[in-house]
Amino acid sequence: MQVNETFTPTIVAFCCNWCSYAGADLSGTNRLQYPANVKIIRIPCSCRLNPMFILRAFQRGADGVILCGCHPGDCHYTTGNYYARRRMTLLFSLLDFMGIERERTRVEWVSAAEGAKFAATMNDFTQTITRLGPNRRLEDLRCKVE
Amino acid sequence: MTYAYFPGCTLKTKAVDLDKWGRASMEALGVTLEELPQWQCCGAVYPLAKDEIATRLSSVRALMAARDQGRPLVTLCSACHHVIKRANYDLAHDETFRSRANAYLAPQTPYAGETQVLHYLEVLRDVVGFDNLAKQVKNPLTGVKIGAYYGCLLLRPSRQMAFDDPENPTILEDFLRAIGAEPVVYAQRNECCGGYVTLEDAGFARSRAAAVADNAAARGAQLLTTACPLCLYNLRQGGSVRTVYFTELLAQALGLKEGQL
Amino acid sequence: MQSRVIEKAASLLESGACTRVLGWKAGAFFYDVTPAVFTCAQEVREQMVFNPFCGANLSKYLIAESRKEGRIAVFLKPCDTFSFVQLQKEHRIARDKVWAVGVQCRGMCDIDSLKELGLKGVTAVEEAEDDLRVTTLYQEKTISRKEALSPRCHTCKSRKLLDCDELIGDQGQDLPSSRFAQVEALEAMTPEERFAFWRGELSKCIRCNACRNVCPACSCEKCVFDNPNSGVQNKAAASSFEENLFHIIRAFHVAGRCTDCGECTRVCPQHIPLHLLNRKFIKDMNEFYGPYQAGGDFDAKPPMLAFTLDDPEASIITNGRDGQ
Amino acid sequence: MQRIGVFVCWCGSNIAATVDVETVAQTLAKEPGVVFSTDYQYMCSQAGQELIQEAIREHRLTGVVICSCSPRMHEATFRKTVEKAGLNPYLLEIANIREQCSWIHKDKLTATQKAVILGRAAIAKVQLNAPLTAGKSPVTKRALVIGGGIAGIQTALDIAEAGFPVDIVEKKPTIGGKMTQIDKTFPTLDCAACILTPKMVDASQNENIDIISYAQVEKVQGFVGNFSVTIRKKARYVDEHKCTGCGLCTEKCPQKKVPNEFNLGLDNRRAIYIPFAQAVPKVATIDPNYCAMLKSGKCGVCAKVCTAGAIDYKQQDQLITREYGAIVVATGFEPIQLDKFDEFAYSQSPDVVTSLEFERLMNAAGPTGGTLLRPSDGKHPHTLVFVQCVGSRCDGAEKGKSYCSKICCMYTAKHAMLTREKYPDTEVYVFYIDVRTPGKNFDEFYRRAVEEYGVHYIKGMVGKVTPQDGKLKVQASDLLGGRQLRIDADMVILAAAIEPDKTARPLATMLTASMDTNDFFTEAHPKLRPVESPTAGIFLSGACQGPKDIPETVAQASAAAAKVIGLLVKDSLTCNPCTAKPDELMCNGCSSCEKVCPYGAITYVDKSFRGPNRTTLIRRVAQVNPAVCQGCGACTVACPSGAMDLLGFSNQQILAEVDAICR
Amino acid sequence: MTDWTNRVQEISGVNPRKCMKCGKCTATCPAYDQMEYHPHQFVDMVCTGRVEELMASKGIYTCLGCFACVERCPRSVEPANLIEAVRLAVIRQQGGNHMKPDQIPGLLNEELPQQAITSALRKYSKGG
Repeated sequence: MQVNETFTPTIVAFCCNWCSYAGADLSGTNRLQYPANVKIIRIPCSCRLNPMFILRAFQRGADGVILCGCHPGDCHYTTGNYYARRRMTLLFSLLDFMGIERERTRVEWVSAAEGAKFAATMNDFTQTITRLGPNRRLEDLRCKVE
Repeated sequence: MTYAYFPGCTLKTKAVDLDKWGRASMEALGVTLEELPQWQCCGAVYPLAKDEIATRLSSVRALMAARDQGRPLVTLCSACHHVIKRANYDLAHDETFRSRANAYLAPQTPYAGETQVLHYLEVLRDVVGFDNLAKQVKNPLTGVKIGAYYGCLLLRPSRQMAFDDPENPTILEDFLRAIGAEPVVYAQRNECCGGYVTLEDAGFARSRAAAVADNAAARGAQLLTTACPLCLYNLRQGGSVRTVYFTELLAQALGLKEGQL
Repeated sequence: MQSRVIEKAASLLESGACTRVLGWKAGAFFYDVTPAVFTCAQEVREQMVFNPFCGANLSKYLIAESRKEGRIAVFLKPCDTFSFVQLQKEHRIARDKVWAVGVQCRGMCDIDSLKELGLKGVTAVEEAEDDLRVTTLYQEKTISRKEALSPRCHTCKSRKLLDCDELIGDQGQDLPSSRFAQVEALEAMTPEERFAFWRGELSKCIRCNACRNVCPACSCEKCVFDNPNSGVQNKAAASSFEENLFHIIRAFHVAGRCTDCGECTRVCPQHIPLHLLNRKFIKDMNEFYGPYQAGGDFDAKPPMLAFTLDDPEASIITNGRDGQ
Repeated sequence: MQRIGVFVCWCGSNIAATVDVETVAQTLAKEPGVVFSTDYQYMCSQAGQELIQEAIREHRLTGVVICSCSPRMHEATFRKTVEKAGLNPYLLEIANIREQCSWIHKDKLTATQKAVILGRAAIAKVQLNAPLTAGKSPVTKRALVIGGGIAGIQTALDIAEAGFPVDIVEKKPTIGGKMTQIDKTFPTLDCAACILTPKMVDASQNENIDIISYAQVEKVQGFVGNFSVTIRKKARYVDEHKCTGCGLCTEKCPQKKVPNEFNLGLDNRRAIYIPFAQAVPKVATIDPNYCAMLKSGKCGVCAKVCTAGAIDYKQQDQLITREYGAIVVATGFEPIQLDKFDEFAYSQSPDVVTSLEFERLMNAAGPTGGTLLRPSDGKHPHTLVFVQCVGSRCDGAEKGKSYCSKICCMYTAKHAMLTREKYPDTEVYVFYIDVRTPGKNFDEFYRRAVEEYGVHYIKGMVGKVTPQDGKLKVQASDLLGGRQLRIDADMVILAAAIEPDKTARPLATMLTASMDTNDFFTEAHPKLRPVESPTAGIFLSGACQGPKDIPETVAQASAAAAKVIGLLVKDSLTCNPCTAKPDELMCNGCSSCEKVCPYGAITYVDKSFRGPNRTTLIRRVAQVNPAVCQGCGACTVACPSGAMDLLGFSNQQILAEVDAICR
Repeated sequence: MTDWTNRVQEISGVNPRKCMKCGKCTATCPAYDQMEYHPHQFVDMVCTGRVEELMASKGIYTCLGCFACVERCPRSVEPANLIEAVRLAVIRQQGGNHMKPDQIPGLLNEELPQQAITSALRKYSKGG
């Protein structure tokens, strides 16, 4: 794959309100930089993430989607992230089965105390997506919005 | 199971006893040590400088050779073990070193620290098993109080060596128990013997060895045992307690070596 | 078999045990069998069929039918009974309004399979033990039943008839099935090959919704794709639609509920092997979370509605030759 | 048609230095539906809030977007602001352009562009916001305190004093915690038992307090105001109500070789025991690991000597389930294991002890009756070496704890001082890295140890302890003196780092309360909400939140009690209105949602619907109890038909955000 | 002019700023008496840019390489790596070798293992 120097990917990060969104706030409080390509959408819990949202993001031009939630065992709602883990594991496996680059989607557990991990994760994910180049495979041929 | 064996230069000359009885004992215990063909000196000291590549390469060659044979690499001399284990750790963890070592040696398959590096004692513990060893002892060293001398190189830095608890190691004591002896635990067992400084300042090295031996003697040790030729040399030069290689004790316990303690 | 089925249906109506019978009747062509509700014995005797082309799974119709007045009798093949149980688990079928007659099945046939054997202008097919007597415009030929089977029946997972009130034919057993072979073959490809495969298949989709409409798991009161509040409402009427999204979401919605009956692929006018998406989910769930058969019993918890503390992370996925 | 107002905050220079706030306001003004857009220095200030309220009234706004700091910071503030201006508080969205934009980017153009996109997403979402009204849920007027140390006791006493019933669950047979093992307390040197035991008695006699000792929390369900907790009360094989605490059994029990945990194994107790004389409750407990009767059915001495007939070998664990409105965590600390620090020879010599062991060796009720004697030979020690920071302030988890354990400097000064006071013939060395004594009368205390008691404080560290010839050969550095010291010591005392109790981690999981990487409970805000956990209804007391000395622990314990009282006096709580809501017309009644709901908020009813041709259909449909639903959204994804949606985070709202970001 | 401070940090990979000045390295050092500057001072002097003074010190040749300071440092500073880097800064210069091969024969005895000779040469000279 060619590395496109000018390619700046669009990355959507779904963050649970209690751990990862707070972790993202903490990386801000600590002034830890990560690329501006990453835009965060706050959801109450990782289990709120409907696969529809991920697919829609890709349809609309996202190049990578990442879900961040509380570490297993630490979900504010006790069990939400366990369901999210199953759902995403299966969904990502299906996407992979359909030949869509596995690295475009990711799940990462980030606690409210892990500002540094949040920034590091976003830096790494952005690098990965930049290397992969623009998303082509998850765009539906027949609904390209020009 | 057959292991690739890296003896090292000292074991071919001054430390023949370490090597000879080590091989004989493993054979008796049903483990085959096959000497790595055309091994080169490990380099004797692990270069701490991040920018030194060449001095680590002979270790890398040995590691690659073992990888190509599909065998774990076993060492006996503490210094060789230290150098090879750390070089292997660097290959697995230091990307710069890995790429440069691979670029220099240009192996058919790039090497990234896959070889398992084992010390002879680890093979005794994890492959043979001390329980099993105890069963095969013919001449138990009953009643002999022996101080295990670990020195520095097997244990430290523990992050890389991952050999035993660096401050409270037990592998040699467990070994001594397995061959029927009574281990003596003493605090100086993991302090330096004087090392290579013995060449330039023999007096200082002797004082270090004396501190070790005195502490062992005060705790009741009649005999010291070690896995390192340089430790043995220093302890014999400066220490007040007789010192032997642990493989000699092993061979004696297995009935392979005549001798008295 | 056909006569036993028809007799049973007629007698259930005649005795008053049921007010309606859900079965099959022939369509425009003899192989074009469709589900039908019969209300009197005469209708049954005149129109009802049970032949090797009765592939349609009748369970789904029970959702609506069991809500109506009176009891309805239904004829279910083994794979249909899995859907029957699954729908009951989801509280969709009023069991007491249903008289379930299990019909043992030796695999259903497919007109396309016959065509592939070079038989053109088929006018009739008659069962004879392990053979089929095929009449065409040009000839009469006896072929092995096996050759004419619908592709899904080659990998039949079970001949068990679950939760039936009575059986026609013997109770069957689970069968050793190689139903994941095709999934595995795809997994073994490179991501590029897989992508090419699916783009090729899904780009044929005309969004006719046949897969959705036939699927016993796709039995929502109102489908999410028809729901204007879902944000993904049906785009079929528009010039563009989201074929990836539609099929992925559909597969996801039936994950853990799909019994692997294969109706989706059977009815697809474009011959897209849609069941492979569902099977991939089934295979993954079996591997990641332990074996599970949707509709296999009344008690097991569906994997999508359960978890364990040490479930694998999403990062474990490595199909075939991809990875680094 | 929506009329949306956009308010871009400068946050002084926090946002304005990196984000061109004026451009953001101007750009967002052109978004569809936006009728007003402005920027201001501090939106959260009084003037800023008035600006918003005025705009709402003047422009008849139907939705408000504030581009400012994290919604976790000021969402509640701004909701009140818009509510006062007559707008439903849930018609507000916040675009986080500080923590997630200005603070993480340096390039002004990039940050400004991103701020615009975040603003757009918020505008897209607010277009779809619906007015929401919060419901009410009742409050159970009873509190649970987990942990019966000084923190738990103080919290319980204060809550009980306010008139609310409170239960203390303590895992040991007695309450009192670590403080019972401490000899004297700094900086006043009054005896710990003298100030603690009266509080223990107060707790046991208070009508509002129920002490459940030898018990552990097993299961927690529910939410703030409505917790249901299952407590396992372990079998102590003694009937608590019958036992008089006479202690005869503990003298007659033939099993004498049980390490006494109260004295940290420095002496032995019997298999049936009362931990110490002032234990509360003062009842005996049988240790099933050592009792011959329980292990082999042969003995029964205690039952024979017990005149009260309290011994019950058949006693079983008991499960108690109770309802609580609030839960206080007071699980305290433990000193770390010292196996990683054997350069100090802790495993090699009994004369190397931890500071807590030293407390017992100095205590009149301890194994030596209060006379300081060397554990190895019972002789009087002459030279004592104290080592500070053992396992504290380390780099990374493999070395030790990264934090300062906070209490060691003061207790070491106390130990050194007491040793010199009682035994003037001793030489006492304290090796320190830094002496940290912030606290009232603390530094004065430490200076007295040096100046009046002649304790040798040496800036440096001990590198190696070698037991030899009856002495502990201590090799250490004296950094200010520029020497390597070699001291022949009689005892070495290690100030081991402290860590949270091991039971805290599983408890945090049960409570869904968050913890930091060191397993200390996290507070809701490090400065402004120090005694509350981020999980509503869970409060923190004492060292479970971070290292603390006794005065601080008691202060925090009372603070936690005040917060609990503030909660329990309310008759009902305002619920989160962002709850799940099923669309009955689409619901299949399949029970998928119910199976993933952690709160049991979903039930099913059979409902009549109009069918075709004037028929009536009865269908099973889901119903959500908004007082119980916490709004996680698990059900919304489990629902195959998409009938279940989440108010405030609806499918359409999130998709609108996605579209705005990706466009 | 060589920037020895940076050079030494590069060679060693050590960040001397991690040091909290507890002195445990110095406390544990078996070669303390042989050294002019002690391990904690090494770290401090690299921090404050006094590397040339260290390069002139004989103490850099007496470090035994026993790694006690590395193992026991609570802050993972690795003083031994710094000492080696300072020594290398010296011996990598023209004529900087501390020990030359022709000195060796005079230091030998019958029992001395060659491991000691190789080690010393590696430690003391760039030839190795």
